[in-house]
Amino acid sequence: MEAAVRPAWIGLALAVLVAAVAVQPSPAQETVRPIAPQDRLSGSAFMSAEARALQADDASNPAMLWVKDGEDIWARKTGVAERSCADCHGEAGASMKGVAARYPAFDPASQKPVTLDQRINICRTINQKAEPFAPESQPALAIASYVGLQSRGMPITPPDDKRLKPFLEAGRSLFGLRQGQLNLSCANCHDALWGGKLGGSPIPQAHPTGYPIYRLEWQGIGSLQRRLRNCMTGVRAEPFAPNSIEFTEIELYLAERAKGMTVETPAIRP
Amino acid sequence: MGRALINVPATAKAGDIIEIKALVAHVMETGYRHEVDGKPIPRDIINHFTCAYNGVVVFEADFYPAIAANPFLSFTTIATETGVLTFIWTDDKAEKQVETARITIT
Amino acid sequence: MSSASKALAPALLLTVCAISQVYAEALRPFEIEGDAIPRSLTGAPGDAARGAAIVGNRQLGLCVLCHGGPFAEPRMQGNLAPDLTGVGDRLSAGQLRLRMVDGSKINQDTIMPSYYRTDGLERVAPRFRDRTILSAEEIEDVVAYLAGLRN
Amino acid sequence: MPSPATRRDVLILGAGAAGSILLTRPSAATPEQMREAILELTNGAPIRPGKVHIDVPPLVENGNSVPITVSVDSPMTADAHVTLIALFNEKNPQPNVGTFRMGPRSGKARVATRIRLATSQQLTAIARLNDGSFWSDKVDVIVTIAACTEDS
Repeated sequence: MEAAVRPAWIGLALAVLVAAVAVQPSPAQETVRPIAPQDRLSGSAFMSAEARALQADDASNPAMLWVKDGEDIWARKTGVAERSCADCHGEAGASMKGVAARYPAFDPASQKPVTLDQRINICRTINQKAEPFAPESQPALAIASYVGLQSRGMPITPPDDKRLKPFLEAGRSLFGLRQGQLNLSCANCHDALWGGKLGGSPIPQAHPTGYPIYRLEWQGIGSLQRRLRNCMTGVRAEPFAPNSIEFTEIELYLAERAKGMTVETPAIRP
Repeated sequence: MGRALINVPATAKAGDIIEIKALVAHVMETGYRHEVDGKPIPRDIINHFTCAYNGVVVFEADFYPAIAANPFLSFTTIATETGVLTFIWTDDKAEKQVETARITIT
Repeated sequence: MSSASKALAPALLLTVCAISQVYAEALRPFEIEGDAIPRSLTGAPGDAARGAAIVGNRQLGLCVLCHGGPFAEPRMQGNLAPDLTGVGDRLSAGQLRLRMVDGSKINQDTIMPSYYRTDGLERVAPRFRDRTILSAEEIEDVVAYLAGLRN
Repeated sequence: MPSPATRRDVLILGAGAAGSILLTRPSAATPEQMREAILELTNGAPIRPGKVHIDVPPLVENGNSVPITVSVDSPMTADAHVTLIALFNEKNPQPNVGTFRMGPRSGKARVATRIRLATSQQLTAIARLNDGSFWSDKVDVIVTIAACTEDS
């Protein structure tokens, strides 16, 4: 991007022969202005009418295949405890209503925020005495889709929990941190340039309204962390580890940023 | 094979044209892709689909690798009598997935 | 569910070889004068035809992800950065060179990656660490091509 | 074949399938191969333009899953109906996309599915009627490439 030359800088540069090794700008923690609440748009607003139609019709939305698997997992007894999700939580339609809209949430045991996926695994480990689901595994995505569906149409409601505050702020910083060989932050694209075209594709605002999503690119369903990993590898950064605290912090900030927006799970995205 | 989702109206009047939607979980591996080490990934697609209405085939499809993963079909049939619609997907390994849906004629 | 979704764990450990080459060579010294690097990084002029190919390659030059211009497939060009049509009328070779080498020298808030810089970057993926986006030769090729884009 | 990523020279991506996958540019079908595949269906009978209608977005954001509906003007009676609709493409690795058989019990000559398009290209749909005649429609589709693909 070209920009106006700064006169003061020119004078300095003229005087100095700069060797490449001396070129040393500090990594920028940018102050890109966040999107005003009334200007926020779901990723579905940026996709084609066909993709929106696919999301709107449960009979043709392929993500519903995972939701149905999740429904089975909910009812199936498992683990040493021989207990199903339903044995404790009853009807998901009642007990899980609004739950996905409130994650990540603070976990008192670990004194850290946990994502919904992590919460499900904590439940499996402690209450069902079963092995946790592997990140991005079919059952992990299936149960997350099923639980997520129970919040469809509800507003994203991050918990008002003081203990989350430092993690939320860390997530905000990460969102603004320029990363990777291409030296771009999340905010560079998704706060400052949303609606613009990157290689012909519109840049959405990056609101986590529909996860897990069925991405046409993936030809399958995937988690928010998988999508974040895509972005990080896209700017040639080293992605955070699955279930790392950094990813949870970013998820926390994204939830706060999307507060009040409507849950669409399971969404379709290109 | 995978899970299937069938959408058929539970009831219809005789003579109604009803829309049927059928979605099945399948990777639809094309046979044109390779692992990083160059090893080809063998083709694994659903190659055939039939829909029978009380035993009579009313719709049939041949799929090629250009059909998207998790194949979707929407087609129509005339509601004639109360009974069962049977859906059969057959893949390259000759495995069959069979699903049924009841329809009541009012 | 099909095998499509069973084995994603290995998919998370992907490596990429979309880039034709990566460069770990030592950076060549260069001189900034004003808002330009007047002299070729290699000491030789670049090849405009090769430069055109680099600009048009979404994985190598990356240019068309953000810039439009007189390139193939207009529908797949970005619009996040100035259109490069006729850029040779507006900027000299030296100005183009500095904007490619390290545009942050001109505007520290620019979103344009620095194509010939390896320091001051965060969390660079291991296979790109200490490597520039393009080699000195490739930058000269692109400069030669862009400088020739006249209205 | 299926991914628009095959437009690139060499690229690795997860593609939602198992493990790391190398996508190289496979040899694409050609318009000539498409003509041969159509000839196989028609056995040389003439194909007339008309009656058939392809409904597909002219510009698709991802070639992995392109919704398409093919319908044919036909009363779908015992005397006059469509027996088959076949869909062809000219630039995927093979020219056939899908073949759909129907009859008077279908009520309507209409089928919808989702297909893969390796690149921008022309699609041809051919309908065979019970009187042995063939009718067709053609449509051009532009496939854009997602900028942020898995690990690209």
